[in-house]
Amino acid sequence: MPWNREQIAARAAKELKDGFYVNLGIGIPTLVANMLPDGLSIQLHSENGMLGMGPFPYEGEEDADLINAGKETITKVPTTSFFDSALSFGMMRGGHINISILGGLQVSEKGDLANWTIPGKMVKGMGGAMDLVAGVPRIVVVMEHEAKGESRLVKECTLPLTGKQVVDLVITDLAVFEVDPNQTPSLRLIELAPDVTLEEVRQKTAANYVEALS
Amino acid sequence: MPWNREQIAARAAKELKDGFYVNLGIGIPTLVANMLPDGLSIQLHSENGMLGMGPFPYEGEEDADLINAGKETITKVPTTSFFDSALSFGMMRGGHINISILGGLQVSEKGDLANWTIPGKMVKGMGGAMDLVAGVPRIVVVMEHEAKGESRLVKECTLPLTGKQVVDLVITDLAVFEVDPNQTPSLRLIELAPDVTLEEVRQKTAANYVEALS
Amino acid sequence: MANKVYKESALALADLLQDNMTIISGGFGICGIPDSLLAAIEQSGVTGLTIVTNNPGLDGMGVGRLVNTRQIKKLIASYAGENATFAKQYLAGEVELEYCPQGTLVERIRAGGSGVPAFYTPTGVGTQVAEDKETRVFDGREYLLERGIFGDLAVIHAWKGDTEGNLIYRMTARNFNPVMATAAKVTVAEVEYLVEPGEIDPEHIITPGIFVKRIVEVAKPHKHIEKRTVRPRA
Amino acid sequence: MANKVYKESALALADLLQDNMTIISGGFGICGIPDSLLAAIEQSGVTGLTIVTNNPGLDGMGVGRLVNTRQIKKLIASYAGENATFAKQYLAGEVELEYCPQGTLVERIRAGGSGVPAFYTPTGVGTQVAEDKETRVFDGREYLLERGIFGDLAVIHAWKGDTEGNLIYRMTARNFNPVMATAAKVTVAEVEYLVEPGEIDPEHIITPGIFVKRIVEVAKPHKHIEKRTVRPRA
Repeated sequence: MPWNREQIAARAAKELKDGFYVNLGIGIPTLVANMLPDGLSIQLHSENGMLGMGPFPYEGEEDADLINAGKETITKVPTTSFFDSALSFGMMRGGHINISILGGLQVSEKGDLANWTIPGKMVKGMGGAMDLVAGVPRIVVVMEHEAKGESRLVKECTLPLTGKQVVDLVITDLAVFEVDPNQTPSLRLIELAPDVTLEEVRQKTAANYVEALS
Repeated sequence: MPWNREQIAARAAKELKDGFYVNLGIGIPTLVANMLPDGLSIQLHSENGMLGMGPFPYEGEEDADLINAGKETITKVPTTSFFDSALSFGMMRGGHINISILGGLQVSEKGDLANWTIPGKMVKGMGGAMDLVAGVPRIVVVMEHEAKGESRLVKECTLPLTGKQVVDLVITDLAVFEVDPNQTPSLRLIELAPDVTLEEVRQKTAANYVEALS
Repeated sequence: MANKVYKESALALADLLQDNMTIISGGFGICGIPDSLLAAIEQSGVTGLTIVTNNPGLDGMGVGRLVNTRQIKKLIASYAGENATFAKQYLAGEVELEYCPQGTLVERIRAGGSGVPAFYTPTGVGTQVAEDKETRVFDGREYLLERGIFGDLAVIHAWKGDTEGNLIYRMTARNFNPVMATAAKVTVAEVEYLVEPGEIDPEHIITPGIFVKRIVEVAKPHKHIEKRTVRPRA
Repeated sequence: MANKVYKESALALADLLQDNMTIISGGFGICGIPDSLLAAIEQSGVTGLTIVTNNPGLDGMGVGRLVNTRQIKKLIASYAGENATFAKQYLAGEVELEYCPQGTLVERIRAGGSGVPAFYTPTGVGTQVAEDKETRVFDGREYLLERGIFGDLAVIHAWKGDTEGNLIYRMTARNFNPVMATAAKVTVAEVEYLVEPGEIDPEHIITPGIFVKRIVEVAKPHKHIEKRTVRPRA
């Protein structure tokens, strides 16, 4: 049975280690915040100028001045610090954030990521996504394996790129792939969701990859 | 009678206008702090991370954590703010400080300034002087007219430069010169110290200049 | 003695506004936006504006005010979702949009404010952001050359300010505001509380007064929440 | 659970120090210097160091400690007066000195810490600082290309820090410290007061803990004053 959104997020949460500073994108990545491994010191970074993000506020305690990058009301915790956008993006670009978990529209077999726009359809923007993939040393992409019957793991991205050769790990509802730029093909299938078969992944994946289940 | 150090500083103080943010160098410029025009709002900038510098502390109230760029103990005032060195030099380079009054070793007739080293003699350094002359829109140099019988106003600086064509006004013990890069020569004598003659200035000045007393 | 305090946003901006000027506006989403100053810009009717801001707010709120009135010629932003009117105008070719990654945007503004004309950044290499930009390799990695941004006017929102212009912010309403305060010929700050010099601890000041030319108190602004998210009480 | 707190400076540095490494050290003059950490570096005997700091302190104080013991191969600084031993070594050709204007120095460190490999600056154009450097004209003005600096180790001094590594500074002892904290593989902070998370207001934190890998409390450091200047009581 493929993973649902919560299960994808739970699998992503396993990538977090003690002492990590973590940036979570919008969508499925946000769910990871509720699945942080117990007993570990993990600080969540919000691009709009905050480290040490707490959970959503209790009803009636929302504060318009305390939001995350998704513009949702949040809370602070004892380790919280506030800072301006320049320092916030210095943290990203300077490699200080350990890992970022992001949503994706397409990931190529070389680790290219497209996740910020669909030309002619969306008027959104890259926000901080290009800065994250350029600066954060480990990029995990979580996404549905297919969109409208089309594989999101592709030979070459057809959508505008967020970054080239930036993805380290892809977690879909069907499987987990790592990207190792030193191997050909770079994309390696390392884990399957329960009851998902190799055959099903083969059928639904347009990218070239190596089966490397451990 | 030529101006003494205090009188040079007092002349320099006349360049300060209401609302100005001012950086004072070490030596004669420091004396300007005691001569700020009454009733004007003038904030003194210290390159080591402070705006709104107060006077020296009363004896016994010195604090090792509160010093100016000359490493002297100082005090704060109600308008004081503290910040880091990056923001401090951003203020300079970004043109936010209105005026800087600096000491000089040589000023050329084109407005070049040398004031940071005498090769083989001094092991000091430019500190923040090159940043000031590059960023602050108005640079006033205060210095003795001669050193060991040699004019400090020269055709070309022989000492290592702090900046090229950066000086706007020179105040010596004998006279005041402005530098107008749109005129030839650029250096213009605009004021004499009391009882100092044009003839004396001519004899003691190596640089070409125009006599333009008003 | 120099006075930075103005009684109303409209008065603080009156002699500064001109058609076709570049205005830098603080805020992230609708959090920490100088809404009173933006309302005064809306009222003034100036047009042909180039607006630099993270994103154009919501319909009729923040920079969204100037979208509705078609006062904007060009927007430089990292994100333009959440504003349907802007999206419609943009897709119809009625307004220019320069996408700039958020970190590049704030760094360009910081550069502009601190006398740095250009810098190299890894962000956007190999993407459409790199089109028409110089690239250069340092230590084996490719970077883009990006230019500083310096506006004619910056409008920002702070929580508390003193009459000297020293400012502090509140939580994530800080965002772009302190950086933008440094990067314009004239910076005008709206504050929720105007106090006397000395009332803000000099160690806590985020924006020193040198960057702020004018300041106006906007008592009790109504702050909207873009996405109200809560959790149940246990 | 990750622990950043070390009991002594020597323990905090023990496995980090290596000959020929690059160390970035906070402070201006002898104000805000990480003197306990520098004493531990002195004691360790590591040598061939490249030290990046504003100025090499006084004889046997701050970075001056490492001057006396000849542990320094190269100094990158904006100023080297006030330390006679360094001056003597330098004039005798026993130590390298790279002069860097103070604003360029701090901007290079900030760039290194924030992923910017190089930037342009007006400072030093036409001076010996420009020798061997690329220049480029933007909008009619000439600028120098300067590179970012990123150290193997940064040692800094803060006033108060919590166990998460969040730091605040005291008055002008702040200076280079917050910028240097961002620009090394490992940053070690000495603090006068170590407190629990939450004891420092999150609005007042200058250095967020993300930049600080290790922290050590140095109770009641003896702070010297370089130039004691006072005024008479009226």
